[in-house]
Order: sequence, then structure tokens, then C-alpha cells
Amino acid sequence: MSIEMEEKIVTPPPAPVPALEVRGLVKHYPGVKALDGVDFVVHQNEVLGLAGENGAGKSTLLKALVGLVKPDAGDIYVRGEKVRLRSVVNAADHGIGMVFQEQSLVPNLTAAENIVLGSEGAGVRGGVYRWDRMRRLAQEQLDKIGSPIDPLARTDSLSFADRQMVEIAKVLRIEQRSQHPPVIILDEPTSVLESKEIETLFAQVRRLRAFASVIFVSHRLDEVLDVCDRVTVLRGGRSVGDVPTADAAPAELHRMMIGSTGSDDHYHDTAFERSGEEPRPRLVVRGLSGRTFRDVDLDVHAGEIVGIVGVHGSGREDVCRALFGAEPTTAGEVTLDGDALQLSGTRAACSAGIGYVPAERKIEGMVGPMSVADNMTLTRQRARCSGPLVSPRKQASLVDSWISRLSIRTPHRGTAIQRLSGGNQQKVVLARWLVSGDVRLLLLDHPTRGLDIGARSEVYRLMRELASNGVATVLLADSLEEAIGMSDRIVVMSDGRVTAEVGCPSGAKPTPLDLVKEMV
Amino acid sequence: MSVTVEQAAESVVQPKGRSVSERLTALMPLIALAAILAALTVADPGFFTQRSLTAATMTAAPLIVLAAGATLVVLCGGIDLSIAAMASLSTVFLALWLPDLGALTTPAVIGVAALLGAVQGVAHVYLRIPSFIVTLGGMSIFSAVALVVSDAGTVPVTDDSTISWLNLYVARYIPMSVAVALLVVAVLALVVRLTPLRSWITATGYSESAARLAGAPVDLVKIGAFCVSGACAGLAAVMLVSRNFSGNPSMADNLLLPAVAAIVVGGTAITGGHGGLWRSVAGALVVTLLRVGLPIVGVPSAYEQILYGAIIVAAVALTLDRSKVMVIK
Amino acid sequence: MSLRDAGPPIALVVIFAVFAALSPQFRSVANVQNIMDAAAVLAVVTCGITFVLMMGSIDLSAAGVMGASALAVALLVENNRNGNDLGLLGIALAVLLAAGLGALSGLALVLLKVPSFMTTLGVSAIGLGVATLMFSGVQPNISDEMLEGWATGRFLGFSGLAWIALGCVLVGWLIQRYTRLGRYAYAIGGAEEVLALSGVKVAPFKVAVFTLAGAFYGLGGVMVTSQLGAGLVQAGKGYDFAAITAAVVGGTLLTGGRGGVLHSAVGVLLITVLTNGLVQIGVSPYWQGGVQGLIVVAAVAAAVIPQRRRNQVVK
Amino acid sequence: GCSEGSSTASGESGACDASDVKLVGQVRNESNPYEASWLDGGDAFAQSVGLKQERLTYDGDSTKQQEQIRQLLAGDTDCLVMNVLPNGDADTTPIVKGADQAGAYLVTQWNKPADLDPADYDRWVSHITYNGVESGQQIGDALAEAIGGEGGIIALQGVLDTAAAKDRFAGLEASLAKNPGVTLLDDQTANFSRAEALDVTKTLLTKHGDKVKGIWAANDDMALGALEALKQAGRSDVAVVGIDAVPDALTAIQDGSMTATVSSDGPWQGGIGLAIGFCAATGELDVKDLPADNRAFFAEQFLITDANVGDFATPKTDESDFECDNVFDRVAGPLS
Ligand SMILES: Nc1ncnc2c1ncn2[C@@H]1O[C@H](COP(=O)(O)OP(=O)(O)OP(=O)(O)O)[C@@H](O)[C@H]1O
Ligand SMILES: Nc1ncnc2c1ncn2[C@@H]1O[C@H](COP(=O)(O)OP(=O)(O)OP(=O)(O)O)[C@@H](O)[C@H]1O
Ligand SMILES: [Mg+2]
Ligand SMILES: [Mg+2]
Repeated sequence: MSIEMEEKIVTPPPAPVPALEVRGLVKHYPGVKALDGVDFVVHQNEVLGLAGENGAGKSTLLKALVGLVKPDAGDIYVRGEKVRLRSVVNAADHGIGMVFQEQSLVPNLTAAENIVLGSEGAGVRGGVYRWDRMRRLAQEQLDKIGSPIDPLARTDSLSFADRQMVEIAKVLRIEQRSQHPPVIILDEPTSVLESKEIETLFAQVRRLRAFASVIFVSHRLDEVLDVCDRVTVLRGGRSVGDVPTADAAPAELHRMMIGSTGSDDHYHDTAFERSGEEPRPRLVVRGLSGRTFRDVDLDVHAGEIVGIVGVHGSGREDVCRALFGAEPTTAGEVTLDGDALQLSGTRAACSAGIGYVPAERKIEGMVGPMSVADNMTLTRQRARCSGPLVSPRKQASLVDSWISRLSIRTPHRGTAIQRLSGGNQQKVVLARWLVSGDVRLLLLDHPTRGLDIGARSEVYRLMRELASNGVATVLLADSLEEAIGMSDRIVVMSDGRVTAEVGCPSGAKPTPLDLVKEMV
Repeated sequence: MSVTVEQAAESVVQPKGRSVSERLTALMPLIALAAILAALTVADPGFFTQRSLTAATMTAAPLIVLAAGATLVVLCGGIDLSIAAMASLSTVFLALWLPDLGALTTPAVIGVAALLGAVQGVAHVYLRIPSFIVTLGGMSIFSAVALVVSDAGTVPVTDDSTISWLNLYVARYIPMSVAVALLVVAVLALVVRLTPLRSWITATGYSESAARLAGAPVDLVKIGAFCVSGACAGLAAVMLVSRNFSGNPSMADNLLLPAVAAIVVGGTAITGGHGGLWRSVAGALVVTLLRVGLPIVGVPSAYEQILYGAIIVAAVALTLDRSKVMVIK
Repeated sequence: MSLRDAGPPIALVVIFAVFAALSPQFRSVANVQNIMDAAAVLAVVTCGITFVLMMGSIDLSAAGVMGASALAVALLVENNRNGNDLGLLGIALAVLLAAGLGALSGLALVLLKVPSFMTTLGVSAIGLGVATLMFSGVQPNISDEMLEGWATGRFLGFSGLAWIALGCVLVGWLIQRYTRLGRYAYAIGGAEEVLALSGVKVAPFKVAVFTLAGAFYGLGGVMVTSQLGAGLVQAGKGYDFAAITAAVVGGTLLTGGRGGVLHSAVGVLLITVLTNGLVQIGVSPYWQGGVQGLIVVAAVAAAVIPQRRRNQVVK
Repeated sequence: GCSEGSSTASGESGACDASDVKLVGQVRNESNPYEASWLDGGDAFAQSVGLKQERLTYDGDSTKQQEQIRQLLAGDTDCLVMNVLPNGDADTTPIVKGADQAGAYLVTQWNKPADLDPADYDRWVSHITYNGVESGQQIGDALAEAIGGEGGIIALQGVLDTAAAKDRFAGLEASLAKNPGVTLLDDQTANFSRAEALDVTKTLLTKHGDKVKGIWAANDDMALGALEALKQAGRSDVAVVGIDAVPDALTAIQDGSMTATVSSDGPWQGGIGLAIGFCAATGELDVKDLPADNRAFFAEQFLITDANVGDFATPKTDESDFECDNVFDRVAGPLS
């Protein structure tokens, strides 16, 4: 002890020990090398961005840092000390905490309980809950991020975004738990947030930097450049680049991620051309009302992409679900190509040629333990059948062709979809509606949530291709920019009603500001 | 033999074959069966004779049919507690109708049972009542109806010529009822495996909401599963009447828990999604061996129950493929 | 109470009102006391099973566990088979034995990773076996005054058993609301994997919940012994499914994460009122089971109407 | 000589060496006193001839009973003697047919469909039962007498689809016809179960209140459940009768809380069935020559009241009952 003190006095200050260092981390999954010798460093009081395409190994790496994935080889050093992280608790004791890519809250507990879950501290004494303490502890955390949520609200009564805030409030508990400066990991926290909430989050991240290190993952490179000090790029389970954000440009990052330069115009914007005389719109909605929306009128032409924008609770999601027959309606008429639509159930909607990609992929979009092939053909069984029987050959060639067309990263078409990275899962879900080519109306709820730029661009290209083949599309976009970039027309909803409609033709796009004006 | 729905899929798409451990888990129900047979033989060498084994398989036949039908419901994520009461009711119908309908009685009874099963399915799907409750209610209603129509008594079968063929033997050693049971399972398994039903059932069982939003005919599949489950109960009833020469309002009641045990021992996940029909056949044989084997080899009654409880838990520990079941509840 | 929790109590009131209108004996004070007495054991058993159901597990061990505890208590308190006279200690030991059997279910679940459906079915058989061993051919009749007094003694018009049941419901509710065990049981039903991600070790809680449930069944077995004056192997016959039915009718979900002890108490009353009422209005014994099944299904169907949603999953 | 005979003439009746005989007793379960004492009686007999009884129980589960029998008959059956309590009427036919085909000696008790007659079979030696109508009537009469021939009673029926339950209830109806002063207020089933009887009785007591003067139960278990219900309701003025003479019922009769029961002698039943089969297997009884009265008969039964309860207080077996010459001593009459 005394010697160290002496040294400190005598020698010039040594290079500060990194908060976290990873050397040669390797992780194999059956058929995949998720991590192939990753090296990376997080310094103290630094916000490190982690970029990489879908399946690059980001989530796997981060899970290894909180003890959820046991690496096959390689070492992890926390503050210069080699550690073996066996569990979340173990990692928390070292001051490492994480917000997971897939939401991980207990839906039937209160927000307060979720926030303190696993480290109730003073909230529980001798196994007995002290609700007032618990609420106060949670309130402290929520105050940090300025969230107005009632700590005693049941989590499943909160909106998706509010739940994300609860998760962030929860991970900040690590400050209380460990006496070391914490390392906080955020795996794609912004993909479900809106700009205002993202701003709050970033303010929080900047506050954290004063005493902690943060690892931040996002597919939105502008965000990464905005909030991070440095970016490490992963590709194929290796670190392929490490640049300070001060001198990085999105294009360069993009090049590192995929190994080549991407085009700037990833919306593949093309002029929307109507052939000859204007036919009747493909989808006509008149006076549609339901639990969370009223009197919605909407027209979508064949080949047109219509974006619906609105703040949380605007009801746009429920409108989509209602059109797909998954949400009851109380009034209104809907016609598709002139035929009245029975909004009686999802099956009827499917056979009418309507496709729907739900936002909550993990719960509603895919069947986790089923194979990629089965998930892809779940809707359009006919595409893989000859007669009433499933034809393995037909299925194989069909699925394989879509796997390569959408460059879905999967070891095999027989792999369970839950083993794929989030972005690749989404591609499979999208492919489900494309395999038979007879879909007339696509309802896309946040179809690019969690996708990397490459995949996103691919999805956009697909949407364009479908549109030019005459498919009508309703898009609930991930961001206003996306809505503007992709849509031919934008419908603004607020409080369950359509409040405005903005033309959005190629070359005469409105700015986000124009839309925000309409939204509030 | 124990190719399950799930693994059949993989063998279709992945001709390279599965890893050793995956093959082993698929074989586990058979391994459990062999282990129990071996243990019983050690306890009483007289048990391992052709006559004795034939008798055991014959005993298992109705259980196999009952379990196979209910397996479909379990695969869809539900449960059918009415199968035993339904079979009891069917024995009464069969015994009552045999004099009038003759050879048509068997299809008629199976048809009625299928219909009653479908009614439960409709109630479950459209009234949104958990299948546990619908079929628990069905169980008491079927029992009451059986009690009333039979006038609370045994209905003797005097002329069993149209169902006695079930007591014959195929190839001298295989009881006809066993052959029929295996045929039914084979047909069901093939239909499920070769058609889109496999995807629909699996998807419904693992994640009903995702299946529905993908446009899978979830409601129809579930109703169909209950319908088949009912029909199987009807067929099991025919087997029971053919060997008991009578129908009785509580004849099959005690087969409920063994049938459910057979499904679980086979390695089918009680939460739905993962499992298969052939697994239930192996499960039914395991359960039968335990039920008849333990007392016959001379285990005293009290210890028999304790052993039965312990072995059946151990068997499931062996057969359940945990990589396919996300949480064990 | 939100609308979706209001269904079962409304159903209870409606059914009670219908029987009261149909039968004057039904609405007599004596019969209401009778209903409370008859509900007592089921209420205690259902209290236990509710915690298991809340986790999304299931428990079919009540019959065996109750049999074992019934025999154990009959042999430990003053009885005609042996010289034991342990009184309250005997009761505690019987409950302890039952808790042990419950723990066995839980341990098999978490250690062998066997679904609770199967572990509890196995433990039920084991419990019956243990009970049969203890029975060994001669029925033990109890002569312990305190235990007999539970069934015969009355306080404010209700028997000791009814008060014990009331106490159990209260204790159960407190556990559910104010202890980590109760809240975690609830959370395990909501999202078990999330608990693990938050660093909570789920396994000990699961074992504890099954142990707690076992203790409740054990007390139920003791209560049956007190009622019958003798230790019966079949003391718990039928209570397994009856308790699950009561819990579900009360609004507890079999998939876990919803419901609770108070819901279950309402369910128990509903079932008991139904059984009693059908006898009181003189429905033929042949039809009673069927009518009861029909009404239970109808009650659950009516109760779920306010919470119906298109894409809601019902298993 | 003997061993040679048994191996060559395996199909022939009565050619077994005593030591080759395999004795099997099968009842529902060992967890009720009556059936446990039955198996003990079987053990006592087996011991008296230097053999062991194989004890089988099937938990009141018809299918399990059939399964056990089928498995048993798939083994060595030449000198197999079975004393079986079929779970219900319906279960007797397949047991009889199976045993006959396999050539095992069979004695059945209690349950049998009316049209099935042992005389039509070579190896189904006897069917023994008690006259349920008579016992139902006897206790009905005793009950009527105990309440002074005047007043309301309630009846607890057994498992509805059994012959025993039906016959006994028919006996009660006959008794009611004879005692016009007695009215049947209500009848409910309690499935032969003590616990169910307790609940049902409590409900019926509140339903009918003081009008209830007596309780007729189709077996002692239910009678004992009813006694508990009366105790809990604080009623000591109600007479209770049952059937079976289980030890607890005898105690209750001794201390005056119960009025009457009818003996069905478990230990004797457990021994006599094996004894008859054993005598047939060893050739001491020639099945073909047995009079029809001995192939299917009601056994003697006794009404037990506080007057004679002392004689029955300790159930015991008398070895002399089981000697081949005496096995039909308790025949009370042919099945009617
Ligand atoms: N549990 C698992 N079993 C098998 N393979 C897995 C598992 N988890 C991840 N993988 C594989 O490891 C690779 C890396 O996945 P990971 O989730 O780390 O990607 P990611 O960079 O987070 O992608 P995204 O941006 O889409 O979230 C992928 O190819 C994925 O298929
Ligand atoms: N039964 C209900 N009672 C009260 N509020 C409800 C109910 N169901 C849904 N909501 C709320 O109404 C809103 C429905 O709007 P919706 O989710 O469609 O908004 P959105 O514009 O799609 O939001 P996002 O930007 O997240 O996609 C949700 O915020 C939800 O919390
Ligand atoms: Mg990821
Ligand atoms: Mg939304």
C-alpha cells in the first residue's frame, strides 16, 4: 500500500487503466462463429459506440460482458484486473450493467419493482416488501432520466417507449450497487424511442460520462457519432476498426462495417409514376373507428407508399391492426380493389392479399423455436406445397432464394429463427409476405426496427420493388426521416384521428419540421 | 420410429443429419422404455415372455389412442381433460346402439365423439375459455350424460360380432387393437408431417399470437385438434367395449392421468409446440408397463405407488428435450 | 378493482341470488354457516395452489400430500393406534411432512427440469404410497380434543375450520402482497427469464413456493382429519382438480402472472355455493356433476367477456 | 406320480399339486379397513396350506384391474387360483372370459351381471355375494324401529352405477313400504366415501333441519361420515345405520352413537374365495358336481346392533371355515 502511494508520487501518472478491456474473445454457436477473437477497450469516462451490421456479434459480445454468454476463449479485464463473469449479479458487482436489445421487464410487476428487481436494497427487509421505500428508490431512478412515469403503474400498462425508459432507469441502479465507477451497456436503446426521448437519453448518457463508462449500440450512425467519443466497428465477429468520432464520417463507418462504401441515397427514391388515368385507390377506408381511433379515412393507391406518422398513442398502430383484422372495429367501411373487406380476422385479411409486419417481432412477429424456413413459409403455405402436401424440394429452393436475395445471415434454412440476430429475424418476417408474390396491401409497422444500414437499405429497395410491382404499402416508419424518405404521401394522426395529409412526392419532400408542426 | 414432428422437419431440410446428442434425445423415450422393461425383467424374469409382452401391448392400445389424440391438443398449447370421460360416454353409446346399428355403430360413435370434441374446441376458441376449464367442464358433463343414458349402470353387449375383430391377432402375435392403434398414429403422424399442418400446429403451440398474425388458421387448427382428440377417445372406447363386453359410464375415467402422463413421458412439452405423436406411443407403453408391471412383479401396493411416482418423474427427466422447451414450468 | 377482476364476484353474487330465490332453505343462516364450513378445506388448499398457478406452474399433488398429512396427524395426536399424544406439535409435524413433499415437487422441477405437471403427479403418487404405508390396514381414529374441536367448536357462528381458512386466506394475501416470495412468484409467472436477466436466482423461489403450497395442503389434510375424526388415505381425493377449478374460476390464469389469493377465495365460494345450492334445490344426483360443469364453464365464459380481445392468447 | 400328472394333464380340472398352486387375491386398495382385512384373511388361508398369497390392488380403477388380470393370465395359469373383487358389474365378464380361456380357477365376489352364470363355465368356480336388498331392508327396518316407526330419514347412496348401491337402496324402499310412518326426505349419493358423506349430510341437515330423525347409509364409511356431520351440527337425536361392519362402525354401535350395521365378513371373504379355488384346483372339489346353489350364492349375513355387537368386535378367521368340506357352510341361498 505504502509502496504504491510512493510510486504514485514519484512516477509520472501512468496511462489510466481502461475501465474494461476484452482480448481475443471467441464464441461459437452451432454453425456460427459469433465472436472470432474480438479485442476492444473502453476507457474510463468514455462513451464508446459499437457499430456493425446485423449479426456482427455486438449483442453476443455485450452479453459476454454481463456474464450471460460464456466465451469459448479470450479474456476480460475490468479496471486492469482479469475477471471471469459468471452471472449478471457477478457482472453487477464489478459495476457492469446492461439494457438488453429485447425488452426485459416483468410485465405484471410495477415499474418500481422492475427498476429495483434483483437489488431491492432497502426496499425489502427480511423478505418483506416496504412499498413506500420501494417507490422512493424507483422514483429516484426515474427522476434521473426525467421520466414522469408513476412508479406504481403496472409495467404492461406503459407504452413501449415508457418501458424502455424504465429499463434505463433500472440499469442506472448500478450506481448504487457497486462502489466502482460503473460500465453501462446500452444495446440499441433508441430503436424504439422518439426524438424527444432520445434527447433525454443522450443527456443522461452525457451525465453518466462524468463518472462512468458507457457502451452504446445503435444502427443509426448519426446518433453514434453524436453521442459517442469513439467508435469500435465489428464485422464478422472481429473488431475491424476503432476511430474517434471527432474525425469519422458516417460513410467511412459504413465502409468499415460492410467492407465497401454504401450509397448515400439509401431510400432508393424514385419518382412515383401513375400509368395513364388515375384508377380507384386500391385501399379505401372510410370512417373507421375502434377502441383507440375514430373516423379514420385513408386511401392508398396501388404502387403507393403511404406513411402514417404520429406521436405515441396516436392510434396508428391500432389502425393497422384493425385493417388486418387483429383489432376490433366499431364502425367504418373498408374496400380493397373495390371489394368490401370483412375485418373479421387475420385469416380473412391474409386471403384478401393483405400482409402485416408487427412491431413486436419477438412476441408477435416470429415463432422463435421454429426454423427460418418454416417461419418464412408460415403464411403462404401454397408456395411450398404441391397439392395438399409440403414439397421439401420446393420449400428448399424457395427459402434459399429468399435467403440469398435478402442476404439473410443464417447458418442454414433449418436453423431456429431465435438463433439469428435481430435484424436477420426481421428480414425473415418480411420475406414471409413476399414468397408467393400475391400480396396487394402491405401494412408495415416499424419494419426496419433494429436493422443495420445495409439491411435497411435492402428493405427499402424491396419496398420500392414491391411498390413498382403494384403493391400498396402503409408504413409506420421508425423515424420521421424514414417516413419522409420512403413515402409518397404522409398521413398525420393524433389522438386517434387523421389530422393532416402531406404530399411527399420525390423531389418535393417536406422537412421533418413541417410534419412536427402538423403532429402537435 | 420416434421421429417427432420437429425433427422430421430438420431431416427434410438438413439431409446432412443431426448431431449425436440430437439423435439421442429423439431416442430417449425408447431408451426409457427399454430401461423399464429391463428393470421389470430383472425383478421377475417371467415378465419377459412373448405372452406377457403381447398382453402388455394389448393393454396399452386404448391408452395409445387416447394419448395420441390428446397429443395434438397439447402440441397446440392446450390440454384435453375430457378424453377419459368422453371415452366412457362412448362405451355407453356403443353398447346402447350396437343392437340397432350393427356394424355402423363404430363409425357412429367415433363420429359423435369427434363432434363433441369439436364442440369443446369451438367453446374454447370462440368463448375464449381456457381449454383446461372447457374440458374439465366437458368431463363432468359427459359423465353426467353417460350416467343418465345408461341409467347409472352397466350396459351389457350381447352380440359383439361387429367389434370382436379387435380381439384377433395380426401375424399371430400382434393384437389387432395394437395394430389399429399404431395405424391410427401412423396416419395422423403422416398427415401432420407432410402437410402445412405441422407448421400451423407448431406455431400455434409455441406462439399463438405470432401464428395468428401470420394468418395461420389458428382457430381451425385448434378445433380440429379437439375434434381428433374426441374421435380418438371414441376409438379407444370401441377397444374397451370389445374387451369388456359392456359399456359403463365410468369405464375409462381412470385413464385420464395415465394418458396425460404418457404424453409428457414421451417428451412432448406440456406448454405446447414441441413433441410428437410417436413419442406418446412410447410414453403410453412406459406408463402401461409401470401400471401393470410393478404389481405383477410383486411390488407391494404402497411401495408400488411410491415407485410409480419416482420412476415417472425420472422418465420425464430423461425424455424431455430441454433445448426445445424454453422455460420449464 | 378493475372491470376484468369484477367478473367472478359478480358471478358469485348472481349465482347466490338465484339459489336464494329458488330455495328458502338455501338462504337460511344455518346454510350460510354450512357453506362456510364446507368451503374451509377447499379454501386452504386453493390458497396453496394459487401461488403455484401464479408462477405458471401447475400442482396436482394435493391429493397425495393431503393423504400423507392426514395419516401423519392422525398417528401423531391422541389416537387409537398408538400412544402418541403430541397435540399441536403433531399437527406441526404433519404440516412439515406435507411441506417436505411440496419441496420434493419443487426440487424435481428445478433440479431435474421436469415440468411441474409431472413432478407433482409423481409426488401425489408418492404421498399416497406413504399414506398407505402409515395406514397399514387399520384406520387411526383421533381422540385429540383440540383437533376435534376445530370441526365442532363454533365462534361467532362459524366453525373453527372456517376461521382457520379465513386466517389462511389472510396470511396468503399478505404473503402475496408484501413478501418477496409472493411478488417473485407473481413475477415468475409474468416473465421468468427476465428475473434471471436481472440476476435473481429463480430456482430457490420456485422450491419455496411449492413448499409453501405443500404446507397449505398439509393443513388441509389436518382439517379433513379433524372433520372426519379419522386419518384417511383418501383425505385429499378430488381436491387437486377442485382447487385448480376454484382458482381459475376466481380469475387466476393457468399461464401465470395474474390472479391471487383473494381471487381464489371468490372462486372457492362460487364452487361451494354451487355444490350446496344444487343439493338444496334438489337437482338429481345423476345430473349434479354435469350441471356444475356447465355452470363453471358458463361462469368463466361470462367472466372473460369484458376482457375479450381479438388477438388475445387463450391456452 | 402327482407332479407327473399335473404337468401332463394341464388342461384337466383338479389335477394340481397343492404346492404348485399360485394364490392371488385382488381388491381395490389396501387403504380401507374392509379390503385390507380381506387380503389379511387371504394371507391367513394361504399360510394354513403352506402357500403365499399374491396381493393385488387396483385403486378402484376398472381398467387397471383388467390390465392386471390380463397380465396375470399371460403368465403361468395352470394352477392359478384367483379370488377377485371386480370393481363393478361390467368388469366381471372379461375377467371370467379371460380366466376361463387361460384355465385359471376363479372365484368372484360382490359384483356380477345377472345374466352371467358360473355354471356355464368350467373354471369359474363360484360367485359369492351378500343379499344387498336384504341388508338394505334389514338396516332400514332397524332404523325405523330406532326412530319409533315415525319420522323423516335421509339416504346416502353409494356409487350410483354399482349393483350393491342399487340393491341396497331397493332394500330401503322395501323397508319404507313396510313402515309407512317413515318418510324419505331426500336421497343423495356420497359415493361410498366418508368425506363426501360428511359434506352431503351437513347440507341435507340444514335443508331439512329437525325433520331428520334418521340417516340410512349404503355403507359404514358413509355412516361414519354422517356421524361426524351430526357431531359437528350438535345433533345427538339422529339414528344412523350402515352396512359392512367395519371396526369403527362396531365401536360406534358399542358406544351407542350408531344403531345398526350388517356384517359382511372381510377376512372370511378373503380366505373363502381362495379356499374354494384351492379345493377345486387340487381336486378335492369337483367343479362339475357342485350344486348350482354353491356356484353362485348369497353368503350368510347378520344384522349387528348393540345387542350382539360384542360377538363381532374382533374380526378373526377360523381355519376350519376354509377346509374343503366346510367351504359352503355359509351359503344362505341362491342368487335371486
Ligand atoms: N443463442 C444463439 N444460438 C445460436 N446462434 C446465435 C445465438 N445468439 C446469436 N447467435 C448468432 O451469433 C451471431 C451474432 O449475433 P448477435 O446477436 O451478436 O448480432 P448483433 O451484432 O447483435 O446483430 P443485430 O444488430 O441484428 O442485433 C449471429 O449470426 C447469430 O445468428
Ligand atoms: N385498452 C386501452 N386503454 C387505454 N389505452 C390503450 C389501450 N390500448 C392501447 N392503449 C394505448 O393507446 C395507444 C395506441 O396507440 P398506438 O400504439 O397505435 O400508437 P403509435 O402511434 O403506433 O405509437 P408508436 O409510435 O409507438 O408506434 C398506445 O399507446 C397504448 O398504450
Ligand atoms: Mg443485437
Ligand atoms: Mg406503435
